Amino acid sequence: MTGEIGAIQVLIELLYLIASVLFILSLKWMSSPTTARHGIWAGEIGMVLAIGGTLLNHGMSYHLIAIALVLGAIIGVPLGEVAMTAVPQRTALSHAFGALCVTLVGSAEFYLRTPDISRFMMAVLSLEVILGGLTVTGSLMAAGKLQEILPQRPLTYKGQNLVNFLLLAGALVIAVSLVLHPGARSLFPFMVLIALAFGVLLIIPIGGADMPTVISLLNGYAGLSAAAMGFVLDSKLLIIAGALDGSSGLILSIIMSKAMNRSFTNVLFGAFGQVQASAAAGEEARPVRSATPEEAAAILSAANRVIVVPGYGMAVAQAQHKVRELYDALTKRGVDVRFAIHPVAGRMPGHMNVLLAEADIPYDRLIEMDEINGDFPQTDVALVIGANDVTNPAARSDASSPIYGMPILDVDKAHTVMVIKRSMNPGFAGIDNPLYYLDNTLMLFGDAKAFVGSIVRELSGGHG
Amino acid sequence: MTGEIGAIQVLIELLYLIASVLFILSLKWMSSPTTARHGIWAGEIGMVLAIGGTLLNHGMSYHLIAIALVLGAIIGVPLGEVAMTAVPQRTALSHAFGALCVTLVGSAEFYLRTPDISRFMMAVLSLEVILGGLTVTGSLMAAGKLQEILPQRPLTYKGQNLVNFLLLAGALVIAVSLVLHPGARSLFPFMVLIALAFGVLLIIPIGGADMPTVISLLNGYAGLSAAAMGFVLDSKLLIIAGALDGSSGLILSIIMSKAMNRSFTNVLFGAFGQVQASAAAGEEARPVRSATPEEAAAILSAANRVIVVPGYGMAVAQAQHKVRELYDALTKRGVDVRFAIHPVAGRMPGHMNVLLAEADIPYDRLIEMDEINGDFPQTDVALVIGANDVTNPAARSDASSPIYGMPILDVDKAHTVMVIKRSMNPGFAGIDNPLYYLDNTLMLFGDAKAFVGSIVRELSGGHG
Amino acid sequence: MNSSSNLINALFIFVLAGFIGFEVIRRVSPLLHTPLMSLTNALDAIAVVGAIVLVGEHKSTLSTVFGFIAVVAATSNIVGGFLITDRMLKMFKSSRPADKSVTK
Amino acid sequence: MNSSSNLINALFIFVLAGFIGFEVIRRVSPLLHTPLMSLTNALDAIAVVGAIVLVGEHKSTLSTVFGFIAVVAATSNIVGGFLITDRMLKMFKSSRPADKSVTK
Ligand SMILES: NC(=O)c1ccc[n+]([C@@H]2O[C@H](COP(=O)([O-])OP(=O)(O)OC[C@H]3O[C@@H](n4cnc5c(N)ncnc54)[C@H](OP(=O)(O)O)[C@@H]3O)[C@@H](O)[C@H]2O)c1
Ligand SMILES: NC(=O)c1ccc[n+]([C@@H]2O[C@H](COP(=O)([O-])OP(=O)(O)OC[C@H]3O[C@@H](n4cnc5c(N)ncnc54)[C@H](OP(=O)(O)O)[C@@H]3O)[C@@H](O)[C@H]2O)c1
Repeated sequence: MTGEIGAIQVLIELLYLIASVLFILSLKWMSSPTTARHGIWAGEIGMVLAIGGTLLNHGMSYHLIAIALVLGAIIGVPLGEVAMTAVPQRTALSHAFGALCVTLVGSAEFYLRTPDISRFMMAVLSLEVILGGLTVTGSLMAAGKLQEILPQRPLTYKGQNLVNFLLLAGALVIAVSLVLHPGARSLFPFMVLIALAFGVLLIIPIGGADMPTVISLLNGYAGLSAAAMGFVLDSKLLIIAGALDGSSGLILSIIMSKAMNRSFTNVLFGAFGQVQASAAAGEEARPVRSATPEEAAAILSAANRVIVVPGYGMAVAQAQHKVRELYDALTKRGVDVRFAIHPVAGRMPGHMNVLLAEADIPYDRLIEMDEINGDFPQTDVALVIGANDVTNPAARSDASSPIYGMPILDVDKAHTVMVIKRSMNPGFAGIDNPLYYLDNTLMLFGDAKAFVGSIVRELSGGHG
Repeated sequence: MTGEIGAIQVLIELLYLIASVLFILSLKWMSSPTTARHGIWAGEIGMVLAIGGTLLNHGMSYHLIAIALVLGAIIGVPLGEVAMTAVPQRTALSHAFGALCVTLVGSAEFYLRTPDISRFMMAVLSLEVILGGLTVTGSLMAAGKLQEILPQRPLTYKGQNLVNFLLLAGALVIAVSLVLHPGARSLFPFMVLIALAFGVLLIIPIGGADMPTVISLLNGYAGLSAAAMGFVLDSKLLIIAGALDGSSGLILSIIMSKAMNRSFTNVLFGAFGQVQASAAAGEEARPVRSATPEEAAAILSAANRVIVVPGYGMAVAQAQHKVRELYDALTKRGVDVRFAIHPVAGRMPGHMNVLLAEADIPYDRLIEMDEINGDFPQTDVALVIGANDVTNPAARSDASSPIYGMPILDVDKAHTVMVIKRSMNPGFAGIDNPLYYLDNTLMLFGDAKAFVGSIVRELSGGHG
Repeated sequence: MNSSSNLINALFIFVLAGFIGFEVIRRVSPLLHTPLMSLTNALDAIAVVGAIVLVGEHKSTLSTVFGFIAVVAATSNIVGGFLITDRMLKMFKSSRPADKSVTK
Repeated sequence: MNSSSNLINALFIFVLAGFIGFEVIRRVSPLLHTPLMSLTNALDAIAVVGAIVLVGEHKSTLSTVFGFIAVVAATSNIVGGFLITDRMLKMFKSSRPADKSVTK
């Protein structure tokens, strides 16, 4: 890795170069579903070349490596086969793994190189370990909350931000003193421990629903720490992969916070969850019109153009397959059915796309918000399935609303709006939704899966 | 440059890093006219930082440098103020200058470093000098032909390709032997000379009108040689700039050859001009309808929608300002006037855009081919000014035509087509244009500038 | 090779790669943001190369142990990441057969 | 620093920069292809830095003479290239005042 001369070293570096190019192409090909599969192949080939190249290093003892690789594969397979609804926590978990790898390598390098290590290297190494450490615990916390092993609701206390700040400061102080006296090895473990603790405290005050944004952020951190590791090991491949991963995480969290109308700094400094506090402010008093599956089925089959608006509720209820049946039933009757995808519908970017794709709904029926918003006025029925905030007209009109300014799907412009949800409870943003009280809105109370199921039965005349 | 340790060196390298980023942004901002100006600023700042940084190198004697810089600036200013119609030859000339710089530096480095130079370095150095050398003379030839100092028509003779091939082979043989015995300094000048000769012979067989494609290619070569120089001097900045320039040249020539429906290899191996051979095959026999400026003015003022199709003839005639007057006159009368820009109209990419922009025609009136082709059927008048091949319907219908398959502007679909040109002579491709014999086509024979001028006079009722 | 010029090289690489990252990721279809996450996950696990060297060179018990765990963790990301990304992408079907041939 | 690892670094930089070049240039508006040519021309003249060092270090008469001519040639490209690019872009005006403010 350290660039000594020698034919093998050159060969290895060239393999790394090819791998880097393949990684870049792999991401480039994700630009469209038609090329995305090539993207994976490119990534896989690149990975094989890189690992193969590394094994060429002289004087390596292979048996341990082999065992580790096999073990990893054994753990990896189940992680690759989790249910689609578990993807968010899986992603968080793998961030933890990635960061763990970086942190361990960083620590090992520290003990191998100190005391005679250049200051710059020591600085980068500290960065690597601190970023890595906080990402490990942070991601684990996030995974726990998403898996609902840990309490979802944000845990806040007085002076929380101060404590966190002091911790981070402490870690940095140790880092600096290590840079100045790389001899003081005994300090190193404390730096790592503080980083780990910081990761935990950083996530505690954040509500479960905000995890996706946090996850992408941690994704970015993981990337940065990997890049830092690349600096330490003078591995260009690592630097490139880390930079790619870092920018990806950063961009996704920016997209999300934009779509949630949160300033990015607000996201960065985890001041969310607070929104959650104001939860359930919905006044149940005002009257709403509700309908039965029979009525809903009748209205749907009478319609020409239907737009389905899926949301987090569809994911929770695992209703995507029933929705597919509904799509088939209506399409068979000549109804034009499309799906309106809000960028932050659900709980992670692209959440709805994956679920609906899983249910075999062709992706060219899934229309992005900006494209489809214009069509709602010419739409007979907008069927909202477990979505709430992303349809809340208050975001357009009511400047006092916490989600004011967040771009939404203009379902209220459709001739008829039908909303499937279990109650009048608010969604993630914890605010009431004026949509439900409009004259052209019908509430369909019930679990998404069950309710859609009964609509389908109605449509297929009781046999379903 | 060679990466010794030392604060100043680091500072210099950091300045180079910033410069590289600015160069990249500079090109990125060329993506749209609204940001392009920033692009120039970025480029200029980057250039200043890079040169400033270089001057920081210790133990430099500045007076000579200062003189050289001033001299260069003095030569540069007039080169920056040539008329827009002279841009193609100016570009060619500056390629020559750039390549000259690279070749000279390469040669100097050769004599400074040999005999004790690593083989790889020697190989790269040869590449740099050969590419640079052929680009110098090649670009000069191209400039000469475009400026019409040299004969435009392609000069071909038996076994031409063989001769060229042997020359190139010779240069490579010398290069190889230099790599093996860097001591044989006496060989070096011959390698350079052969490269220079090769550049000349490479361009001789190419027709003047094909120069633009060649120029972009030479642009690419110049970039590559600069990158090679970067390898030799271990200057990342140079490598980056060279790579950017190289890809730019390559992409532009690909775009051009695509739009001319020439295979890229066909372009690469300068087998063009041959097309020219079949020139003037137009049979004057068939009857055409022609019209006077009065009639043309009458038809135009009666129209609602007019699309102007400018071509090489407008450039030759310098008619763009008259065209602007026509645009104003018609717009004043409430006629909707737009301009259809074919990717290879004129003699260099974007040629028409620059000329029309020079005449103050707003760029949002200039429509790319793919966008506007659909509108011709709803167009009352298509006014073709000095364009020929890019309007030739044979490219759509006649498989035997040399330009068959080349995407063209569907002017023949307009209700009335008026073509301003001096005669029935063919254009660059040297083939007859069926368009002229259609019933809805009126030929307006005359020099573009003069004819458009008299139309304008007619429109403004004799006072123009 | 000396560290200051190493640092410079590394910086150049980092900046260029970062730029590419932004250019490329910005153009990833929103349709594929979830697979994108798991893909970058797998790619990021390239850190495994560093860990492999640690284990292979066997310089100290600690470095070997840490390296071993690191390899396991990273490998599981590689395997798991590619697997699930592939599974997700398999699911994306177009109603136009043209695309099917590619995505299937 | 030794040349083989230099070569590797240079290769990485070259490949990354080339990729960026393709990504960026492909997106340049056809409207601006002519200015693009003259701009890349000016940028390419960055080769002047190599020439400046030759002149400045004054290692041999030949190298100094060559360097001198090289600096002159490159500088004229820089000055001329930026000048004409700027002139061309100044000419591009939109009829929408919004853009004017920027392009003017
Ligand atoms: N996508 C992302 O990347 C991301 C990341 C972070 C945060 N967020 C936030 O998450 C929210 C997403 O908006 P959204 O409209 O998709 O979801 P939402 O606003 O959270 O609303 C989901 C709705 O689904 C209903 N629901 C829950 N379980 C259900 C079930 N089993 N059957 C039927 N309905 C059920 C709930 O109402 P009931 O309880 O009455 O059933 C709830 O109102 C946005 O506020 C967004 O900012 C998204
Ligand atoms: N744009 C590029 O980058 C590029 C590069 C290389 C090659 N080319 C080739 O150049 C051609 C461009 O097509 P084009 O239609 O723009 O031009 P063209 O096909 O070359 O035709 C130009 C026409 O303008 C007429 N003309 C010349 N001087 C005139 C004057 N003073 N007044 C009025 N008319 C005049 C000529 O007819 P008269 O002699 O009868 O007047 C000629 O037929 C294409 O074949 C393209 O492949 C373009």
